[in-house]
Amino acid sequence: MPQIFSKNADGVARFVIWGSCAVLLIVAAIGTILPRSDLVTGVGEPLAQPVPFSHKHHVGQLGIDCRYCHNGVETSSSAGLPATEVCMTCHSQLFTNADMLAPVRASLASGKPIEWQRVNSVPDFVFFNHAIHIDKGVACETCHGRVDEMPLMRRAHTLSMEWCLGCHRNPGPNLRPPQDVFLMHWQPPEDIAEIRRQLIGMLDIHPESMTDCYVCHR
Amino acid sequence: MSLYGLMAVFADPEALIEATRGMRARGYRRMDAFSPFQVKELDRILEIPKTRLPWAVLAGGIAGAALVYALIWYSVEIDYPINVGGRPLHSWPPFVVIAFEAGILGAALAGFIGVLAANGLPRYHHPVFNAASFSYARGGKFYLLIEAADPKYRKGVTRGQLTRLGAEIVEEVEA
Amino acid sequence: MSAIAEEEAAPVIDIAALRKRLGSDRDMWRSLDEIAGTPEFQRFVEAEFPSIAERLPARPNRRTLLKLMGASLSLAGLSACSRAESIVPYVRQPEMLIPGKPVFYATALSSDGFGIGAIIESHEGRPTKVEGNPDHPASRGATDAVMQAAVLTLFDPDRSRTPLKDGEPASYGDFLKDMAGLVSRWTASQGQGGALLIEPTTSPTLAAQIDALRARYPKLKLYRHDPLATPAAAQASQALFGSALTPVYHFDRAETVVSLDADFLGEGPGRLAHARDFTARRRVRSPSDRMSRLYAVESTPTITGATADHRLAIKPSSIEAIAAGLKAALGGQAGASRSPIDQAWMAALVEDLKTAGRNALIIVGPHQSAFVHAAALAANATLGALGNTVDLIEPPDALPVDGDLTALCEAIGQTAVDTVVVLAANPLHTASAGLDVHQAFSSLKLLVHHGLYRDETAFLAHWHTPATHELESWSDIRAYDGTASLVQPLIVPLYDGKTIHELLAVLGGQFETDALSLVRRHWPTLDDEGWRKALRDGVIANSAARPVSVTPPPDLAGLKPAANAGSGLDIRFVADPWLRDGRFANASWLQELPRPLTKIVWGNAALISPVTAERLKIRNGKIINIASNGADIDAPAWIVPGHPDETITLSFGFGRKVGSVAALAEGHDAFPLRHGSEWFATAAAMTPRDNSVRVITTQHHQAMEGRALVRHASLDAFRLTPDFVRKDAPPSPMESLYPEWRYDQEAWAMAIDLSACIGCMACVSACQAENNIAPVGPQECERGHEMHWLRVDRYYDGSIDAPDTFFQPVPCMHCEKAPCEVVCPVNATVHTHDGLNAQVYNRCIGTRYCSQNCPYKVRRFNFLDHQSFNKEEAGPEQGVHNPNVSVRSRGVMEKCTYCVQRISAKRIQAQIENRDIADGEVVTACQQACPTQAITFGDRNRKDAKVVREKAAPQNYALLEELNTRPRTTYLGKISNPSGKLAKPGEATDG
Amino acid sequence: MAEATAQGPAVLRGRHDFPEISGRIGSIVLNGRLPRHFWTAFFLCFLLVLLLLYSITYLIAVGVGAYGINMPVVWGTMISNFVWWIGIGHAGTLISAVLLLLRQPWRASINRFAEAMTLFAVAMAGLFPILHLGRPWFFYWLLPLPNVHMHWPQWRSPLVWDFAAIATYATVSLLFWYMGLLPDLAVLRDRASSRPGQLFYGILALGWRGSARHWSRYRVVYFLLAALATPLVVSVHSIVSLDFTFAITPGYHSTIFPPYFVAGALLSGFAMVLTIAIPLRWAFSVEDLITLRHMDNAAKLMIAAGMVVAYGYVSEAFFAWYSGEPSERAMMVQRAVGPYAPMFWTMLSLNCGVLQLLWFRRVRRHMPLLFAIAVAINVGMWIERYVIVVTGPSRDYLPSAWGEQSLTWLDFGILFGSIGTFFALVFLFIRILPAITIFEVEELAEEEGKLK
Repeated sequence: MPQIFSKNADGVARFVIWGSCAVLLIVAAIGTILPRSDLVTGVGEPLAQPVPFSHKHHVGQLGIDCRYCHNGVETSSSAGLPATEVCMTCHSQLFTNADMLAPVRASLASGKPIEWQRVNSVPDFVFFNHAIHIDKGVACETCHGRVDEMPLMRRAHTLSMEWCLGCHRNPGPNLRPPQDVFLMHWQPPEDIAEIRRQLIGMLDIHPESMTDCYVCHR
Repeated sequence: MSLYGLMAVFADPEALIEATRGMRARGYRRMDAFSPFQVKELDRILEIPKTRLPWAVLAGGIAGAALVYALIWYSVEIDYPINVGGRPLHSWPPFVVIAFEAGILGAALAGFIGVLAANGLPRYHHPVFNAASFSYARGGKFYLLIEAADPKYRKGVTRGQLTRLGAEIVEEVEA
Repeated sequence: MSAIAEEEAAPVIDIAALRKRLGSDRDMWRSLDEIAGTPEFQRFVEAEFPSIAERLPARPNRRTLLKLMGASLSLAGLSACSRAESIVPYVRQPEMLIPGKPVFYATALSSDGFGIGAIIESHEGRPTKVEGNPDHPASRGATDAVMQAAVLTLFDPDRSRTPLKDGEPASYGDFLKDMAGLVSRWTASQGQGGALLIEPTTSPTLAAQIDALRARYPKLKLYRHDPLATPAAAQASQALFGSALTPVYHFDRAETVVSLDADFLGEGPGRLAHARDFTARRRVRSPSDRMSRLYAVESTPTITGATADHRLAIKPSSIEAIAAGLKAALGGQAGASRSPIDQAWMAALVEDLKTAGRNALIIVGPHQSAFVHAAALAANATLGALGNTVDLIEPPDALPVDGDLTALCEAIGQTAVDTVVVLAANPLHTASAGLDVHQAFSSLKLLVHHGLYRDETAFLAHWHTPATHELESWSDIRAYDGTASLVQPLIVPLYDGKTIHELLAVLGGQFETDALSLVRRHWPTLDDEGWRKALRDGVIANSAARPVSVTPPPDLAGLKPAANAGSGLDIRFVADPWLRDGRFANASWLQELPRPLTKIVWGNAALISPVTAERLKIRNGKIINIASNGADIDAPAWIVPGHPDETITLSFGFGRKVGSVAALAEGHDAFPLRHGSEWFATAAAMTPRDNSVRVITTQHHQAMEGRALVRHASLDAFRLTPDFVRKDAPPSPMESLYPEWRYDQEAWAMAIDLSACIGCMACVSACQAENNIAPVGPQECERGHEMHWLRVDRYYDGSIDAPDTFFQPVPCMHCEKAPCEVVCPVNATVHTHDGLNAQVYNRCIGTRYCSQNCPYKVRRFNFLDHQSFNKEEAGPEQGVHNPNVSVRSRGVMEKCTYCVQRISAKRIQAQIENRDIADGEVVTACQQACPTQAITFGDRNRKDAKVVREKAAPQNYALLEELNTRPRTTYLGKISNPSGKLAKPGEATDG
Repeated sequence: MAEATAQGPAVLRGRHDFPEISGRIGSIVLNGRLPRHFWTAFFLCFLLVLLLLYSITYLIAVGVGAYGINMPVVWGTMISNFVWWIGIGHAGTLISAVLLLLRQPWRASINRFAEAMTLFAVAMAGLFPILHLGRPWFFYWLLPLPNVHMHWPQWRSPLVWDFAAIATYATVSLLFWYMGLLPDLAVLRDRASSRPGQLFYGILALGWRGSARHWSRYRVVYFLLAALATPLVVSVHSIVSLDFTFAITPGYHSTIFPPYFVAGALLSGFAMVLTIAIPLRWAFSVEDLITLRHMDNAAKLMIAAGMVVAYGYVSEAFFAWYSGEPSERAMMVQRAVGPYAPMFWTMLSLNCGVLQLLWFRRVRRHMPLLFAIAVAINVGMWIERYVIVVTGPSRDYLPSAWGEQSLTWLDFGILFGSIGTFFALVFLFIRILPAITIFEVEELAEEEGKLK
């Protein structure tokens, strides 16, 4: 009987077999990498804000303390956003008619608040508490990045569970003396390792219990 | 258009066996037999070596079980140690179950892939299909192929020998 | 819900801003009006309660938003906290308003007109949780189910939102215009033809306002309609002492208590205090401890009877005979002849009373006849108890009125009254049989209704104005012992509501006033400091009524037993424990809260005894027709063990069809069968119909099946064998192939004292409020899909006619060897380092294997979308959600977490202060609500912890310990104190 | 015809030759020589497929609360369907693997569709654990996949074991089945007249040419796969039974379950084999290839398995009593007299009562009767699974939590939908692939000397 398949059918078959293996591997690789990539997590991409507020200018150049605007951060779960008045405390004197600040003045005049875009957010079922992190020597910088170098606020880390757990399992490397948590470009002293060891004891930090589910999910 | 070999067609397994034995006796080595179902005697006559696939199957089984158990161990001891129902992290009895299943799976896959590889399948284009007389479908026909590459192969002679051994048809197969 | 916790950035802007602005303003309300129009508020509202914002009625939108805003505004004012005018944070919680941190305020909630002190937890201006006020005599830190639901009714979307003129929405201005007309008319006619219909109230301000009105309009009539009125006690005291006095009971002094049809643990404005004091006398931890004894004679099963050491079920009409017999026996006469109880029982009782002497207490159900009250007073006096265990005080709710609803209808009939202002009452639903209020009211020239809902009466009224919820009102109120409290708003009226004080002011011609000044003006004695203190403490210092000393005349002033031969069936009317007269029918939490003994939800039934059911061949759910002089109703029968024979218990509160939730409920309305204000009727007839309905109940099996679930013993048995709970209980196997898991940090644990548990269900309701537990509605309950994390199991033991009743609260046991955890395929329920059995909702995929493998069946599953995740679609009800607890979605398992959000909050606080969590710092919702402190919670690893002491008691045992689940929640076996002479076999030993 | 083959060990009847065998079997597929009403039957099944799709959509849209489950009976028909289908899935592998190892000649002509049946049954079974979930779209969380939550499956959970067991079983059955198909696909390839047919079967046949060298390796590995499938088939249903025995619920927590479940699986499996084989051999008039001998042996295996199951029932009850564990006893009593008593007794009368008829040779060889019994057993086994699933939790440790579940339309929609889908797949299989192993029948004919 005649051949059903031509000579190169075997080549095609081999190509299909090895090809599909390759495809599987690639899919697996993508599945692993993509969820962690900035494309999905939105890390590093600045959001357009009604007022182009520059942390770079206010924190980096003017050196205003974080707590001046985010006043709940030491006592409450939420750091809080500054009221329009807080902006105006300075800007009633400075740049009083800069176009850039028009929305702020408008807000004060009309009482209509400025609608900021939320940059760092976690899902509803995650209960994050700013106060405890600040009090245990986790710096603003650790999660929010070098805001003093951000003309527009952007997400510095993925804030994924993986990322949170990284620190909750081994907080040591992210600790600094509590008085320094608000510093931006903080240079660790050379005996930082020793300091951190002491901090863990002093601040009564229990890494083994920091991965309990209800620490974040209630 | 080179010649691949001679294809002889026989009516029943016995004839095939006879012919094969005969050709072996005449010193032919590069030959193969084709049948719609296994004809056991042929293994001996053609001196087909005992396959080593069982070892591959065993290896596949052990590998599957070991890998999965290692994965489980890593996940409970290192990657995410967590207190589940007051059981120890490495509570092996439940883990064995999954390892067992994985072992079976590994073995089966090794066996299947192994047999295809060893048989060189898929092989969609093969010279034997050039033989007009060769057809699985007609059923009940049993074939013996003497390759032209065989040192003892002589065009006329071999055909004669096959015919004498009771081949219904003897046909040249192109490569 | 953490969205609220996370996103309160918005309110902080507003509040900070407003605080500044308010600082400069004199008058808070005006400044409110100024600011509240601004979009800033609307944005806050939308941010906080999007769905409220969109559900608000279109027309008065701006104004309603303003009201809503007021919430955070008033808080803004108070967190600026300097002006006497602002409301003040509770002193124990000295917290400024910081987003993400709750603030607590003291106020008082009304229970049938009497005040019970409460502390309200408020998140960014949302009242979310009611707790008891420890400083308040009627609360003592405890709450009950109805109080818990106050926050839910506050956010009830069905509440009336705008004034209605002849059913059409109208503006408050128009209302004032018409009222001005009325006022001028009354001024001219001295109030001729005018009448007020009020509810029972103890508000001093209200009383003063009414006096003022009567002074202004001498011919104005005042009627009081209280469907749950119990005038007998006052009548008795009137007859005996010439003045209507109210008894106040001191169970903390009572050695022997005899209850004549009194449900003092479940009914009445003093119930929480009674429960606390009563169980305090019965707390046994070692054989040397003593215990009071309770004899209960009752005409319907109550939680009091269930707690009693000796219980006797009897027809309501036979109580008088017992009272007479008791008085006679105590008076030394052998006249206890026609007493319907067996002599031995009576003898033992009398002997106990005599030995107890002045520490005895005979308490009478307020609904019983004047004679019974008189007899009891006399008996108490004979025993010397009067002035010790029972005091008489001037009634806090005293208010001279011209009559009740019947009188009003007569007056209307005689055209003596043509204008009626109905304040908060709903006579059209609660009027008794043969009283055609509808017809009477229809003939009125003007009917004004002021109420929380657009209820039956509102539909008839010419004018309806929305009332404020008690959490929106300024007012004042007295507790059962006369202690006065200030009622302060937690939130500025959500809808277009006015307080009753404002309305009375309007009738008095003051159109420009506000409740705050009205109330404040009534307390000139309080200087600003005293006022603030009163607000902070939730009580006005030493305002309790002084006991009046009296001596009853020997002859009971001629009061005689009513000569009703108890022939035929008796009907015993009761108010539904949660819905009362039906005013709370729209609160889904209360509808779905199982009734303590029947465990019936979303409806009621006619309760009858097994014997009666047997006689009439009635099964559960069979529809029966009950007829009593003239009127008759149909109701499904429900057989209750221990119910008195030949008696039917019918409850008020159901059968309402107004209100989206109320309309869901099944159940019948008993008012049409009631005559006057009677609480029991005799010579009723009952005929089974041929159809039946399914009465929805959450517990289908009542017996313990001989398993040692509730382990119990009499006090004597306990003294002989203190560890009776171990007796013939299967031993717990401790050996295991696996090593033990160590818990060296905190180890949270709970102990539940079954002797103290009275089955009042407050814990369940508190749990629902704290943990955002979704109500699921009657159909789902019927299918067994209810969601309560904590349930109170009720078991019967002994004979079906006179069984022992046991209550057993069953929360998650937090087993150390949790069966649920090992079977979860995705690690959605695992153990934490402090031994909690954590449930991770967002990891759960709903295999339900955990519940399958939970021997206590305490896990609850979201079979359907019971409450919306999405803040946009969820109704205003979501305003009540606790922002620190996730709202669970469909397909997810949930269960008791030991209130982990409270643990976390306290731990974070302790960690910030770098200290350990103190014992008693973490209080679970159920524990906090419990009136009898039956629940103890704490760290098992602290040797000094209260929970450790409780668990050290000899009667401590773990439920199903033979399964070796090592529960963290354990029980203290129930100990009762029956008289040795009457010891029933059931009671003598543990069963 | 019964007496025609009454005697003699021969499996096949009549005389054959190879072209005739391969021709007859092949032409069913190639020339679509289908019996009347084939497509009518298929269409009816297809309606049920639509029902299944609708029910699943409804279930996922509304939530699992839409079918019977409740507290305390949180497991319902999804689980019983799962166990039932898995059980049915067992006979195929058993026939082809175990009988192959035992060199049972009569396996030859029924193993192919028995294996196909296994695959489809397992496919159906695999559906239910997912439909059972409260959040089905997260079923893949049972797999150890890399994820940003750093989450792993909880390996101690029998559900994860299930997942592993079912996946392995499905894969191995598929490989085993495909290997068996190879030579027959080659036959169809060469018989196919149309180009598409040639290509379709040609590609599937991987160029099989029946070389003696290939045959020797092929047989070795085929036997090895059989040897692997045999412990696997036992382990799978043992693991399924562990879903229950691992739990402490009364009525679940019993050591007899694994063997008892495996036996139950065989019983229902062979019942389903007969339910398919009897109409098949009649409709395609292949009574001479699938002979009474097959039916007879299957029936004998059924009664053997059935007796083990019966022993399971007995020992369950006995140990409930003997353990002295009150809740176990109560559960057992409740099972017999409680709300589920009717189902319990139906189950007993079908699985233990009706089954006994198979002791009689006449019954075993009376096709309509045998068919009726097979169907009855299928029903009985489903009821058994349902009774096991619900009676335990409905009567467990705390009487206060006792309660029953009541089935809704959705339970039945999904059950019958799955049955329809199963048969639809069987029909497609018969239409597309040789339902009888050509090369083994030829081999058998050769060995039995049944050649013209």
